[in-house]
Amino acid sequence: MELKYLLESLFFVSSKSLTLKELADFSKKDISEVEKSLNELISEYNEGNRGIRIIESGKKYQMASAPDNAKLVQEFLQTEVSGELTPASLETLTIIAYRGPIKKSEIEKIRGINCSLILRNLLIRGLVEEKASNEADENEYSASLEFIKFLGVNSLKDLPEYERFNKNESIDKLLGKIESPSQSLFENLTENIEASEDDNSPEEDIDSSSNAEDIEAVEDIEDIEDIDDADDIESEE
Amino acid sequence: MELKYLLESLFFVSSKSLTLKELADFSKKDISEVEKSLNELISEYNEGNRGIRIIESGKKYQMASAPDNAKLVQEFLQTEVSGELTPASLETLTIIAYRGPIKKSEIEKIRGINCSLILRNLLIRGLVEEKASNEADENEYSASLEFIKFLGVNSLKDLPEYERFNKNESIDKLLGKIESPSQSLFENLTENIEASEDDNSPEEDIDSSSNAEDIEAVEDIEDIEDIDDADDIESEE
Amino acid sequence: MMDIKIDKFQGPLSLLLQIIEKEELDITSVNLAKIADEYLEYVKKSSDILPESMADFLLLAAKLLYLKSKALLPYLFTEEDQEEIEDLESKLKMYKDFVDLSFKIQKIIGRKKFSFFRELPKNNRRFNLLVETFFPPKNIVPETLKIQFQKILDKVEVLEESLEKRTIISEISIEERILYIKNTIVAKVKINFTKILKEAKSKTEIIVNFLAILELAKQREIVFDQDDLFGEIFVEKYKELDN
Repeated sequence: MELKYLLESLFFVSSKSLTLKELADFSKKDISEVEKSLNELISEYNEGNRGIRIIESGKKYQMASAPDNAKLVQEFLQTEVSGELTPASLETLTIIAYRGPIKKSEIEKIRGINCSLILRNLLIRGLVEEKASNEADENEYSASLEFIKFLGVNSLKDLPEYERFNKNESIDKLLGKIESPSQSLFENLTENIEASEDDNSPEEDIDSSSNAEDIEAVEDIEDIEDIDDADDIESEE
Repeated sequence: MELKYLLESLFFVSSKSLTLKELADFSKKDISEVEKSLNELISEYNEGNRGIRIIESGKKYQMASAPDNAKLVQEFLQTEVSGELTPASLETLTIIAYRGPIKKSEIEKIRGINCSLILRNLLIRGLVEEKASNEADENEYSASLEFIKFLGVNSLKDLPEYERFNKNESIDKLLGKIESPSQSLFENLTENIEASEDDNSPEEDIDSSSNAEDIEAVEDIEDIEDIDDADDIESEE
Repeated sequence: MMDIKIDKFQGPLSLLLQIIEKEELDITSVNLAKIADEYLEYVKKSSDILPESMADFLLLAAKLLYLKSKALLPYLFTEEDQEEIEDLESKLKMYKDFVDLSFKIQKIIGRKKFSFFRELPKNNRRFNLLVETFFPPKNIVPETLKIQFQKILDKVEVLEESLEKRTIISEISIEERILYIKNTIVAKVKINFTKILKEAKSKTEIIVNFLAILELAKQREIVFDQDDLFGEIFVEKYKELDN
C-alpha cells in the first residue's frame, strides 16, 4: 500500500497528534520519504472541501473534523465549546499564537504586566502548551492544536498577517532591548535603598477578581469578511 | 457543504457505528438523500486503496483503518499503550488514585494544566475509569479495579497516607470545597475556562442561536461594570 | 473622571492605549507627554487595578512624567534619555499591533467553526485490534504513588501560600502617602528624601512615595534642597505656607 495511505491509517487510529519523526518510526520509512507522502496526504485532505482535515501546530499533526461542519458535529457529540475569552486572555493568546514559542518574560514585555494567572488559565483550557525548561523563567509557550481546532483553521499560517508578525525584526529588536515591566527607571533608585523584600512584586499574581473572565463581547459573529487578510481562513461553503 | 462530507465528519468523530436513520437525524436530511450521499462516500473510500474504509455490519456503518495496514496499526496502538508513564501521566494517575472519584476540571485545577490527552491515554490503558457523576454535566474519574489489583492492595484506602491525602485541606481549598480567604480566588482561577469538549454529557444540545453576547453570566454589580468595559473596548475598534 | 475601564488583567499599556485612542491622538512621544496627567489621574482613582499590578502602572506613570518634563526642559536630557523615550513609543505601537490582531482572532473564534477530534470508544477495545484492555506501567508500586502525591501537595501548598499572602496586601494610595508625607514634614520641618524611600516596604510603595512627593511639589506644598550634585536630597515645607 502507498505510504500516504499508511499514514492515513495511523492518523485515523491515533488518539494524539503525531510528528514527522513518529510517523517515520511507525511506518519504518525514511523521514524524507514520509515528509513527501505526508504533504501529499495533507493536500488531499485540506485542499478539497472534505469533512476531515489534517491540522498542524508546532510540527505536530492530527486529523480533525472540518470546521464548516462545526454546528452539526457539535450537536452530534453533545458537547459544548465555550467561545469566551476576556480581552486580557485574548491578548495573551494572540501574542503566543503569532510569536510562539515565546517565554513568559517576553509576553510580559509586550503586555507590560504580569501574565502568570492568564497563562495558567490558558494552560488549563488547553489553548496553549508549555515547554518546560530547567529554569522555570525559561519555559516557552506556544499555541496548541486545541487552539487550532478552536479557530477552525488548518495551521497558524492561516492566521491574518501571520508571516508579518511571526518573523518581524523590529519586534525581535524591541523584545531584546526593552525592559521588563518592573525594572528600569526605578531600578537604580530601589537598589540603593535596600527595600526590604518586595512582596508586591508582580510575579505570580493571583487575583481576587476575575469576574472579568465572564465577559465576552463578540460582534459580527458571522462576519469574517471584515477580517483583513483572512480570506484564506474562509473556506467555501 | 456537501452532505457527503457532512457524513464524513460524523463518521470521523463517532466512536460507534451509525445507522442510516441516525445519519439522517443528525444531518437533518431525508433518508433517501442521505442514502445516496452515503453510497457516494462509501465508493470514494472503499474503491481506492486508501488507509480508511467505511465498513458495514447489520446496516450499521463505521469508519475503520484499512485491513492491509493492520499489522503496522496494531504495532502502533500497542506502543501507544505500553511503556512507562510520562511524569504528567503519573501525576494525573496519582491524583485520581488518592482523590477519585474526581472531575476533570478538578484534576486540572490541581495540576494547573489541561489533562484531556493524558486522561485519554490513562483510559485507553485501562488504568482509570470514567463514570457519569451526580452533577450531570461532568464525568468523574477513578482508579480502575485492574489497577488497584495491580498495585497489590485490597482497596485504595490501603495506599500509604491515604487518609491524609484524601482529606487534605490545601487541596480542598484549592478546589473550593471549604471556605477560605482565598477560596474565591481559586474559584476564579478556573471558573470560566472549562471548555467542556470532553464531557459528552447527554444533557443539553447546543443552542446554536445563542451568540456569545448572550453568554455573559452576570453575577454581581462588579460584573456589570466590567461588561461596560467590554463595550467601551469594542466600540473603539 | 474619564469613562475608561480596563479588564483587571490588562496592564498599563492597555490603559495608555485607550486614553490615546479616546483623545484621538497618534502614538508619538509628544502626545504621550500630553496625556501623562490624565493617565496618572486614572491610576490614582481607579478601582480596576489590582494591588499587585500597581507597581507596573506606577512605573509607566513615572515614565510619562519623565517624558513630560523632557518636553518642558529639553536641554536637561541626554541622547540616552531620548532613546528611552522612543522606546516607550515603539513599545506602545507594538502592543497596539497585537491588540488589533487579537480583535481579528476574536472574530475568527466568533464564527464558532470549531473542529473536533475523534471520540474515544467507550469500551477501550480499540478497533478490535488490541485484545487486551489493561496496560499497566511496569514499575509502579503504592510507594511510587505516595511520593508522587507528596510532590503534588508541596506544589499546591506553595501556590496557596502565595495566594493567601496576596489577599492581605493592602493598597497604598498616593493620597494616603501625600497625607503622610505632609504630616511628617509638619512634624520634622525637613526630611531626608532617601529616608522616605527607605521606609517603603515594597517597590510599589517606593514609587507611590516618589509620585506623592512629586505631586506635593507640583501643588507647591514642598520644595527640594540639594547641596551637591548627587548629594542627599532634603524635602522641606514650602516657605510661604509657614506664614
